[in-house]
Amino acid sequence: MKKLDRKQIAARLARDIPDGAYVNLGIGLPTLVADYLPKDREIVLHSENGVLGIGPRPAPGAEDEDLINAGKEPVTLLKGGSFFHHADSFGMIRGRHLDYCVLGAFQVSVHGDLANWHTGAPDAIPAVGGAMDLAVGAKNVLVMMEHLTKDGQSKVVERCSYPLTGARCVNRIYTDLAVIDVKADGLHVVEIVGELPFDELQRLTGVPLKRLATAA
Amino acid sequence: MKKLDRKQIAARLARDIPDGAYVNLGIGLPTLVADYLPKDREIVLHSENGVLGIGPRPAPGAEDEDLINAGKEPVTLLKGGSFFHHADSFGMIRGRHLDYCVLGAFQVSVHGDLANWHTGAPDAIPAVGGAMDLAVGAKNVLVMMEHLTKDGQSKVVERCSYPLTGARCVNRIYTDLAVIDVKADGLHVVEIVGELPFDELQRLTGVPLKRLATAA
Amino acid sequence: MIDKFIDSAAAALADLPDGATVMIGGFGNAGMPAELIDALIAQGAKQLTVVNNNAGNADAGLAALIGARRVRKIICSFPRQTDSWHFDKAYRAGELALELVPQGTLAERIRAAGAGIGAFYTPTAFGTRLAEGKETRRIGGRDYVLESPIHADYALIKADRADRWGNLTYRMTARNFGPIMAAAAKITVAQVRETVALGELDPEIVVTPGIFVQRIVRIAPLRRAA
Amino acid sequence: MIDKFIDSAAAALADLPDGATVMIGGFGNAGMPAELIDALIAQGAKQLTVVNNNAGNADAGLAALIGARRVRKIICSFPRQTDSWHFDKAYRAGELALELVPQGTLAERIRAAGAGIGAFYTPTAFGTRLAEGKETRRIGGRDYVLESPIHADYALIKADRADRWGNLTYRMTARNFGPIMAAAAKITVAQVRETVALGELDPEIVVTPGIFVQRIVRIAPLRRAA
Repeated sequence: MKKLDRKQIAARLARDIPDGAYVNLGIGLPTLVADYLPKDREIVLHSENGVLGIGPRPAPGAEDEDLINAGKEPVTLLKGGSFFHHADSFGMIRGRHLDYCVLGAFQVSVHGDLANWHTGAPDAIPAVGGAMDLAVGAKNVLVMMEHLTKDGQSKVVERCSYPLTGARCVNRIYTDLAVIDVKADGLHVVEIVGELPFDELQRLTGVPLKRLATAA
Repeated sequence: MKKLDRKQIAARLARDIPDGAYVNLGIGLPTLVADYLPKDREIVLHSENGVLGIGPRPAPGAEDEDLINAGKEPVTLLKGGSFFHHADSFGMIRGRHLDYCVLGAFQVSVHGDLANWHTGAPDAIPAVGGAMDLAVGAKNVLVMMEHLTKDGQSKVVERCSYPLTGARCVNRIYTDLAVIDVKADGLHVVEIVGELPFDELQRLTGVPLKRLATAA
Repeated sequence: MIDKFIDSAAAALADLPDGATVMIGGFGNAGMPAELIDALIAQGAKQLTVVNNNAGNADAGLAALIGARRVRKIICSFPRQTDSWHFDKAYRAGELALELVPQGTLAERIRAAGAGIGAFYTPTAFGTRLAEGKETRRIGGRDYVLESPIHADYALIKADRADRWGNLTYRMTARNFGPIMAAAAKITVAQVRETVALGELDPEIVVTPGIFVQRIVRIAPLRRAA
Repeated sequence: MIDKFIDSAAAALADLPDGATVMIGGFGNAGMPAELIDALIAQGAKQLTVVNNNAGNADAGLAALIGARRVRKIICSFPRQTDSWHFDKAYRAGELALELVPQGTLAERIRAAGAGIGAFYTPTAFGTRLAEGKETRRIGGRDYVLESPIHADYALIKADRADRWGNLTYRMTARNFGPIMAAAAKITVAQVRETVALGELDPEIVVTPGIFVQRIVRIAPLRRAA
């Protein structure tokens, strides 16, 4: 079974971001998407810590500790960028001004519930950051994750067993096996990776999937 | 009976504003206070329309229509001044950051209720502006008004007959006859103008006044 | 490529429909988008709900829009002015609904819309006629009134400089309602004194980031006789 | 005369009492008032409630304050980091209370304190564990959670430039929590890179007006080897 690697998932997702979009890339895996955004599109990247217009990583030695993203990595600023404080930054998120945010996930339910902040382990130290704000705030919430856990369980589930980040908030899921839209009437497969038959994807996923006319 | 004129009330009030205070002067009569602030004190004037550090009126011909106060009069800006938007400006007011505001009044009650925005006439077009925000927001609400109406009624009353601007919000009243503190246990006369006997002030005012040791 | 510059005020408002809620910036003449209001009058949309601090004065701008009977409702803090005769007449004739809101509550309700806040408790107006019928709540010994956001379809504002991404700076007290209205409206149209190349606005001094602005029209300031 | 400049970080924090609620600015190293935190450690106040986005990392700053057992409670959005061992240890030992708040709700609660808002409804965290036990409300078809302001006795923040009235500018993403914490605290102490004469800060680019700032300490930036 051919699977996409992380970079390929990022590249696949990046193709769907249109020219002119305002986008927040979550910490970790989603940050990869920045490297694959089409060069002929102007896409404005937002970070929760008060910046719009993030550019590429700085050259080694050119880092500035006052210019970082929400993952606390050094970044650069494009022409047209701007700075603002944390309340304004989350006002932007919560007020539905971002066109897209991209988040990692432990699980996504058939209703679009998202679990990505807490494993549920009783002794775990909880930490949420800005994930809950992004989950309810962005116009389109895109999830990027592997389709299966290490032991082969589907991360697309009937009901999240991990604590929720947001309820009914995910719009589209990009995995190493497929692209799936979350709609009111269920999950619609938009695209399947490689030669994987729909029935096999359905078997691996467990929860009911609908086949789009355009899907293999 | 000697009474203060409007400028004298403004001058009397101005003496009580300490060095370093942040102050909003309401539209109309209170604006006069600016002319009498002691020159040896740095007092920062705020206006609701998004400015701190208002300076004197501009010279004729030097007005700028983008630099006005809440009364829509041209002003100047002192060194150290700053501009901000309306939500930030009223956050400043509501968040109790202003040390003083000075407001005119139709009536003030013995409990410190303030009526200054509406005559109560059924056919009047209502207009409130920023008065209700200032009334609840400033740390000290100072009222500046004539003691009596044109037909000799006290404007310090048991209960306001005009619609309220704010409940239990006034701290001190400056009139053409006296300076009166509004406290939990009633009205305390801080100062009487000229030779007016306390009993005569009491008679004119109608509601019970307490005499401070320092008052005449 | 992002290019929010539009050639004319007329083009920037062409799709504004009847019945729209329109925020109009400005406090007095400072920040008043006069040319955009003129374009709105020429455009013809009616049954508008207008959000502004005032209700127009003399015979131009918002007053003219009201005089042309294009406003169904106005949400403002201070409609009554010595020269607000168009408003006064329409209001007294019962042709125009008025929602009177304390100025700080007006600003905060606009801000709440842009920031995704569902409702908030403010101490302003508690115990007054303007809080009648509203839900109240005592919090930490202080009384508060529950207030709702004001969303708009369009915001017409005036700024100073803009780049093609829509970043704005303002000039002195002309800033007033501009930044919060820009965030509260689906489509924000800003008239600006000057357009500049991308990168010319210092990112530290941008007041309204471009994400809040959809259309920009440059209106050259009038030359005044010396 | 207004002069908010203070000679040393120690003098600026001398009156900070045991049991105080202290907001500490910064997101990562950007905007972290390192020298003020060091001064707070030296000052000795204990039983503190600390508001910060994180809960300290490695062995310096907030982590050292926690390591010295001076923090009773921390309100933050993201305590768990690979090197947050001082927090982890105190938390697991039950010596430190944690109030975990989504980052945007944390920012808005701080903003509400400074702006005199009694409480507000946010959509964030509805239906999650972090909204358990909280009042909720359906408004316009969307679900919201009621949240309260966070007030502080002191805010320790880092800015870039300041004048003697307390006006502040920031540098890039070091702005983060500084402006809202300054407004939410009774006493705001800002460490700045540079102090300037009154009038040198353009009034258009002041981010935090001096009304929100009580004390300013200039901390010369470290010279780094080339």
